[in-house]
Amino acid sequence: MGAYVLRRLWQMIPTLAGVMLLIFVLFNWVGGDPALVLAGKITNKEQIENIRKQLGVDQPSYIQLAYFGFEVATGFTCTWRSYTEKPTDSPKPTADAKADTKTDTKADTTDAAKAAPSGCQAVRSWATNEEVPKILTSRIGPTLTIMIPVLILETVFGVILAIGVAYVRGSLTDRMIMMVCTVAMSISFLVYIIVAQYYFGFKWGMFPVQGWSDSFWKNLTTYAPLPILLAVFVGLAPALRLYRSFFLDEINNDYVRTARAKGLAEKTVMLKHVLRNAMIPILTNIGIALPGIFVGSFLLESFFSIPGLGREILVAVNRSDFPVIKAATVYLAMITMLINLAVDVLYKAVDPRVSFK
Amino acid sequence: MSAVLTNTPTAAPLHQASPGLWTLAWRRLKRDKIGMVSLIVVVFFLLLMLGSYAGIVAGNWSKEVGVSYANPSFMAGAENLDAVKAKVDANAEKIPYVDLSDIDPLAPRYKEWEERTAKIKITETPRSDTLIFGGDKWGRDVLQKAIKGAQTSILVGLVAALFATVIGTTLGAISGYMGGKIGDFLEWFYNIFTSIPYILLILAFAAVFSSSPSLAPYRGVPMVVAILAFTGWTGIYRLIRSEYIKHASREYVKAAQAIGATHSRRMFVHILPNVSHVCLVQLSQHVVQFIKAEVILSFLGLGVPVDSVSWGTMLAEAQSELVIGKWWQLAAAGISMAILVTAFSMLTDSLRDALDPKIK
Amino acid sequence: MQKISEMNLKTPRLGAFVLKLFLSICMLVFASTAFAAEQKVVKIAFRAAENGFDPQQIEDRYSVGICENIFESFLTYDWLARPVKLAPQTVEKVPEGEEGGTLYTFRIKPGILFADDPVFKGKKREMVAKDMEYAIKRFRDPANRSPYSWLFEDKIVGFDEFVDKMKKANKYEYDTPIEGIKVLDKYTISFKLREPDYNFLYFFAMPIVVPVAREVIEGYPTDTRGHPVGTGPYVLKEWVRRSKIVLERNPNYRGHTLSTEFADPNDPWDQAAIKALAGKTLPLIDRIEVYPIEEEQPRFLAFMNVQHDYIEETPLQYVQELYANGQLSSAMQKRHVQRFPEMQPEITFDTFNMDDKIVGGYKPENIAFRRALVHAHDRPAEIAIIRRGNAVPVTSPIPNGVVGFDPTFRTMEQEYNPEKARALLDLYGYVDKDGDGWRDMPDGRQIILEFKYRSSEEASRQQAELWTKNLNAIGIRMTSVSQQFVDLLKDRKVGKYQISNVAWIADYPDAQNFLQLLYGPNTNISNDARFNLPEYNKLYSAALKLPDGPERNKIYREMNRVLTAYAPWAYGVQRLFSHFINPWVLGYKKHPILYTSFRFLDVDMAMQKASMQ
Amino acid sequence: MSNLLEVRNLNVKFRIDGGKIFEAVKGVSFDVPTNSTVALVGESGSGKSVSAMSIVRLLPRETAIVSPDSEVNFGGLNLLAASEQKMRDIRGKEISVIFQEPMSSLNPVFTVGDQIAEVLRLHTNMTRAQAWTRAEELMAEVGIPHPKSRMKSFPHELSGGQQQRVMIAQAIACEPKLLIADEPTTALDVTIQKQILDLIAKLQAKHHMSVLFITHDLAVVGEIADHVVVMQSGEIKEKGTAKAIFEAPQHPYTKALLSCRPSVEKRPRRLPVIDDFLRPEGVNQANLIERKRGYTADDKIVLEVKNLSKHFSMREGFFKKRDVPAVKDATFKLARGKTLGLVGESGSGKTTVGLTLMRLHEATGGEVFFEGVDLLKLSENDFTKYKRRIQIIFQNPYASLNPRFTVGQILMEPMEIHSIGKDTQERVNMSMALLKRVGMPEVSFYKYPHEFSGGQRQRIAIARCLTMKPDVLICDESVSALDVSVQAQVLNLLQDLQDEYQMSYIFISHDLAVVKYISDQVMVMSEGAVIEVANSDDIYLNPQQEYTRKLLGSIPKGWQGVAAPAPISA
Repeated sequence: MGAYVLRRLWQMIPTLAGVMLLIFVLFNWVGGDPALVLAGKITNKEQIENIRKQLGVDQPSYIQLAYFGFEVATGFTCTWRSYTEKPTDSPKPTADAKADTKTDTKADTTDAAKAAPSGCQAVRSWATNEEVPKILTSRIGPTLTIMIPVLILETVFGVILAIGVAYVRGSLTDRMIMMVCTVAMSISFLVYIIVAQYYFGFKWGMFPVQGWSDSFWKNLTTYAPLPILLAVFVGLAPALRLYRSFFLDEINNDYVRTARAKGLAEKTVMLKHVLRNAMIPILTNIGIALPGIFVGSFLLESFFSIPGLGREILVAVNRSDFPVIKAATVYLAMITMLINLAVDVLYKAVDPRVSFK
Repeated sequence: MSAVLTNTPTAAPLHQASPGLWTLAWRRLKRDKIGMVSLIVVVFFLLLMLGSYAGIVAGNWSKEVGVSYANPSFMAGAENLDAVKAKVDANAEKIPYVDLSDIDPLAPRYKEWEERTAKIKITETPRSDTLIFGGDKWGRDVLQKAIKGAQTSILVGLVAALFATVIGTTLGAISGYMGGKIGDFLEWFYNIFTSIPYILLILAFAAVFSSSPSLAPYRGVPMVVAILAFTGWTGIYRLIRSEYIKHASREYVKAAQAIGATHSRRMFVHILPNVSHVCLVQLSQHVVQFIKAEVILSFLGLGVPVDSVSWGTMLAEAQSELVIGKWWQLAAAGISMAILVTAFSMLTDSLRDALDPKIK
Repeated sequence: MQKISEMNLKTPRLGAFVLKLFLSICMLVFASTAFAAEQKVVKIAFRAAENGFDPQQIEDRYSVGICENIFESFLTYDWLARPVKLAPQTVEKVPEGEEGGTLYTFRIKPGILFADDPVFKGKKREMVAKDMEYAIKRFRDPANRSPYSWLFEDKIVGFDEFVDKMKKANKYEYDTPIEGIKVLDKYTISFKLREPDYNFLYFFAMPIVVPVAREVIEGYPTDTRGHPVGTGPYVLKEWVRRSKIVLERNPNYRGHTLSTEFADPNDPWDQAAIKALAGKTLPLIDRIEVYPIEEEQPRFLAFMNVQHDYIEETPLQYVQELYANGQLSSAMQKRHVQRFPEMQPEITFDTFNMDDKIVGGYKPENIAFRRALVHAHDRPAEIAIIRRGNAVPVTSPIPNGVVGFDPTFRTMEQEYNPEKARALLDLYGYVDKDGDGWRDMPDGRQIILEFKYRSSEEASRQQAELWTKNLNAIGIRMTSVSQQFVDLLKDRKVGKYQISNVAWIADYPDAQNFLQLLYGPNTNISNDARFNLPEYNKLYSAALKLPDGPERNKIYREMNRVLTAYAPWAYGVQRLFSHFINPWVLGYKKHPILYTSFRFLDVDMAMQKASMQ
Repeated sequence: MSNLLEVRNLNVKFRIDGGKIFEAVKGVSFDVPTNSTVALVGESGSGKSVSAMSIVRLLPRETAIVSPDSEVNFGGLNLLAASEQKMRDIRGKEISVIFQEPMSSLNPVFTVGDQIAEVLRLHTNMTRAQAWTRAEELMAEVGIPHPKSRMKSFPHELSGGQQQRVMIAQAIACEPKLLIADEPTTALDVTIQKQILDLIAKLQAKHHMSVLFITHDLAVVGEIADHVVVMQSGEIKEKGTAKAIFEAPQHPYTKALLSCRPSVEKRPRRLPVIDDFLRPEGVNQANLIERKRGYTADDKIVLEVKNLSKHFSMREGFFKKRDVPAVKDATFKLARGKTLGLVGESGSGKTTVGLTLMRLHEATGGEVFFEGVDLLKLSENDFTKYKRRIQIIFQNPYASLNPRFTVGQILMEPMEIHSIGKDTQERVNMSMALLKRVGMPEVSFYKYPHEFSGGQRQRIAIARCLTMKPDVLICDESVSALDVSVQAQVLNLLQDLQDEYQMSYIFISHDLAVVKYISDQVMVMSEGAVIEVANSDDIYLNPQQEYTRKLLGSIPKGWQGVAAPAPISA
């Protein structure tokens, strides 16, 4: 298994490189000129040039790519200057910026013709100048406060209902539930949010309309329930349909017939034999959904003023705050890959047929 | 092969065109009541879309036929909310107009202008207090607007799904059939896309595409289509790839290889028709998915521009109307979308049942 | 107390321990709520997210609004005076322009302290003249990328030269003196200008032209936006970027009072403010919580659900719900909510690109074309439907509320009149030449206009819709293109557009701040219409050299006339904002230039507690 | 002796697509006497499995309809009318079932120990520990080595034979009175089949139970059954004691079944088929004349294979790759107009040999000479013109024809690729002629493969090969998936074509009897290696290698007359 995990980690490198390449191509070639985002409402050419230089977007693209790789690897960004210019004095080193002095001394001795980093610091949002890693870590909490309960509730209810529906498969109840699911799935999430916030939150006052506090419990008990309920409600219909199909797939298997031939009651067959096997595709499905919980539901987060990652990314998109989007994408891709690996390793616990080769 | 059939020898015994698998699938579908009803609904929407495209239906959607937020006819009694008239300071009316004639380059022709103006009379059509399903803020008929919105949304959904299917199928076919280095490369490519959470991928594409100056001419529908297609092909790729892997080892493909059929012949003449039902099901599934995505993108301002109305822009507009009690635009867009999407999803299910050789 | 804990120590059973833990948590919770209840807290929402609080790095109103409370500019505006009037804040008096309006000398009141911060190593730090010198220099430090660096470009003697020198050295040396900025003594600083500028003093009332302590800036080199340390009444207590900003009282703050000198005795708001605040040492609010909420529905509903104390700039579509036909809705009346209407010193307008081959140009037919478009634009519909009645039409680039506004300037050239528009187009040969049903240029070229608008802004989109509709109605083909804010800015800046709409809010309350938007030499900087008319430029330069007064107003009026004739802009509206205030909020009076009101506010805590959740 | 089970007038229908009803079992009645083995024999679609499953009511409840006047009496109880609760008590305790696919019939996520213990815990009062111990004993009883450690194994960790033993252990755990074995050995290799059959026989005797044995293979029936019930199309054609059925079959269908299956002993010129028995004149005796087989010295060799090897590489651990040999140094010759039989158990590499010869897999090493040219060394282009000379017919007639092509398209495609026939018209004519030649009506030209039965499809596949007039035809398990009666027809067709066109066959099969019947020379393979090559008669009569002997020894002998117990009156 060690070898398997090692190999999988090794295989992640090209994928991660690919993700970085994709992001780079997207943002540096296709995307607009970031300098204009940063320039104010009255700007002149010189200022824009100055910003371009600070961002390094005036460099050739291969250097920018290397630079991006450096950013991802270290989480630090550096000011780039061409060799003819000498780096400025770094600000007095403080506990916050130890990295500065180190790279600066290096810069003095850099080979001519090479661009040299100076004044390294954590990658920052263009809009708020907040350190991007800090943005990601501080926004993840609220997102998970919503999404983990959503995932748990959705899975639990989904599985329970799916077993029930699969048990009465083909009956009128089954058909009705499936019909309701299809219809429920057809209504846009947006409509649900708008209507639910208006009626549940405002008109009937069952939940606060929006908000977030510093207390985890208060969030979970006061602010999170409505968003969670909405997300569960919306997610339940597709989950139910999917899980039902998993159960039906399993029910048609030979081992179910064997179990019946043993004299097991239908309930035991479903809850023991079928459920255990259906958990395998269900786990796969959760594995696929799991990385998504880190992004959260940006719609919920913006409507309910939850300071989560999804809302942050949305704001970044609206403001063309590229460092935030880029970092979020790359780091979430890493998390996704690690989660996938973890899920694959976990498989072993559910499916004894899995072997790590 | 149709040439063969037209050239059939006269000596050949009497025959009737034998039902192919598509024909059989169609027969199965015809027996599926829910499937047929869904099909009719979908076709109805498609016709509506074509009709509105051709201007036969909802051609006058942009005409302001009612007062602002005209009530639906079935609520004719309800109080109409008159658009607040601009309050003009009574004193302002008394202030004389500033004379520009000493500096105005147009001054020499003032008189001519005035004479011409007097001749022109623009009459305004009276506005109705109620509309069938209510009016929007400009007093446009919400029902017509929903139809026009359907045109954009369905178009985006269909075209994006078509592109995604083409991309996914082509790459999946190559990867699944060829395998080896090419397969590895495409797998790598696929992994890149799937290791980024889908929502984030869409947002990243949207952020970049919509801020790219070089893509500026394609803003609006083409860009939404591109965003959805470029991010949405992965599922199709995965499926088609596994289908191709499965089929490539099937005996009929081996047999084709044995008789000397080329790679491209095997890939496209032999295997493709056998996985085409998967493509079709995927296509219709993605139409649904993309219609829903379009709504959200448009709501976020990353989708179609507001002058080409879509269900998404309608919902974005309707969001604030709910609070002031003008629920009909939300309902019109929400319900028409729900009907189409429900029908499409059910059709997809029926198609899957009808086309899947296993379930037969 | 001691005894109890001893007893507990003797019985270390799990149950007892848990019980004790539970009790202590309860006590803690109770204590904290009890403590919190003693504080006067105000909670409101901002309609957009802030960017940070380094005064020399920011420009958005929301961040600047927070800075108003943390930093203190030399001058400020008298809180109740309308029209606005400068007042000293940290200096002894508002200086007079010397040497023909080119020399300004400020004398700082001694003993004004910065808020405490670890970089001061436990010592009290007094604000001195050098701090302002440092701050001014920061505006042009490339590292700060200050959006307001233009304030000090081509302005102070020796500053531009200083910047050039620094650029050559590739090193921004703050210790190098600048000829025009003189620190005369610990508390005195003077500025020598290259040209007379009577608006210069307004700069010193901007909440971004504020002294900062160099130790702080250098102590947090990577995150000055997160460590604002000023002399103002509040300090930044907590900042969850883009979702929560908490301000608390600055213990080092000396306090201020409400000046009632210029209060309007007939204005109930002024009288209420005087009643609540006069004679007291301000600020009265202990803690302010600001939540940026960008979606309109939740921001509105948060106020409706009494989660916030007041709502400013209420989304227009919801205003009707609370206030229609000149009165508050019954629900609001029941809650005793008050509406504060405000006309901010801003205008919306549509610019024509004067360099464009179709909409641009200075020849009579070009002017006629633009004027026809202006007449075709249904501004009453814009006001009624897009603005939902919450706006008034403007007749010049100078909005009501800024110095130089002329209420008697009324023109018919900007009024909606499609008949006149058609007549004018016909008159100058803009008729359908190729028979496709659309008007063409007099020389036969096709006209397809393009309207660029900001994609994420609802009003901007609707404006595009309206323009397209109106122009199509007079036979001119127009399409609209949505653009991300950034691209729109860029395209406008470089003249890659035909027509586009935008708004401008006063940086300082003088007409010059608006009129500069059409000054020829400002093309590529702020003159997005690329309007360059020698007549106008001459008038502009002349006005600069004059202080406020009838003479300058005459020039302004002349400029307005020129603009009306040449129509480089189609004027839009001045928006009317509605702020709704819960009854326990006392002394509320929104200032037109300053964004926040926390410093002049009180709350009736009993009432607040009874009503808020 | 009384009857343990009496099936009376069993009628089972299925709802199929489009509201249609398919009658699967029509009025079937038979008995299972106490302590005896009854075989239910029939080809696919005969309703034998449906009959057996309806006894324990394990038919899919959504679609199956058992008519209310049917009766299944078991110990005085009509099982078809019993409550579901009662049925559950009976299933696994009184009546147990074992199925065809042991792999899929065991739950993959539980250990085999758990699965055996589960049935014990369900039907007896054993504690968990007791059940576990008993399960272990059962494992030992069904002959699984190291039962203690194997108890904790998951099904996929066991071989197919062991899996079936686990199924049996599970079935006999509660000492049932009746064991229903539904094709329990069909999916297994012949050597394993023998072991399982022996085990069932042994357990039947030891536990005094009755066995209802469902199979299509008469040879197996002959070995184990006391009573035989022959079914076709949902009806019983004949029933009686094994002796009566094998020695004096009455119904022509029974007779046909008995004689159309090739046996190791006899090799008629043509195999009798069912039609022969239905005709009034009976079997053409000329066809029953023994055919001589074997290579002779003056045979012209068309294909010579030397040291053919094929390795597949598998990933192992971090970076490592492991070579798995599928074929090791196979050397053989193929004579013109003769048949080389390739036999071996699954995994022996016999199919790989065929595919590698045609370059459907690239060989790892060795040479294949065809008319003096080493086919393996040719470039892809040069090889194309040889492709039509060597053709292949696959095992699964349902998978080897493209379902989206009409038969006409299928037949004309190779002609177009190899430019056979000058124009479409000529190709159409040639296709028609070939269809006729393989015994298909011309109208098939316009039909799609799904409209044909397995045997017909295999004929079409043969016709497709014939369009290219190949010199060598590889038949990869080409008749294995067919019912015996159809199998005989296809074998006859292949034989006729060989006689007519002087084609050489490489006949790959696991079925030793069929290989013996059709081959001149036989090559035995095991684990990728060639064990023995010799003329077929030599190899069957006088095997040289131990493995060959073991293989041949496992062939079900069919009715031997002596082994069967005395007939028991019904």
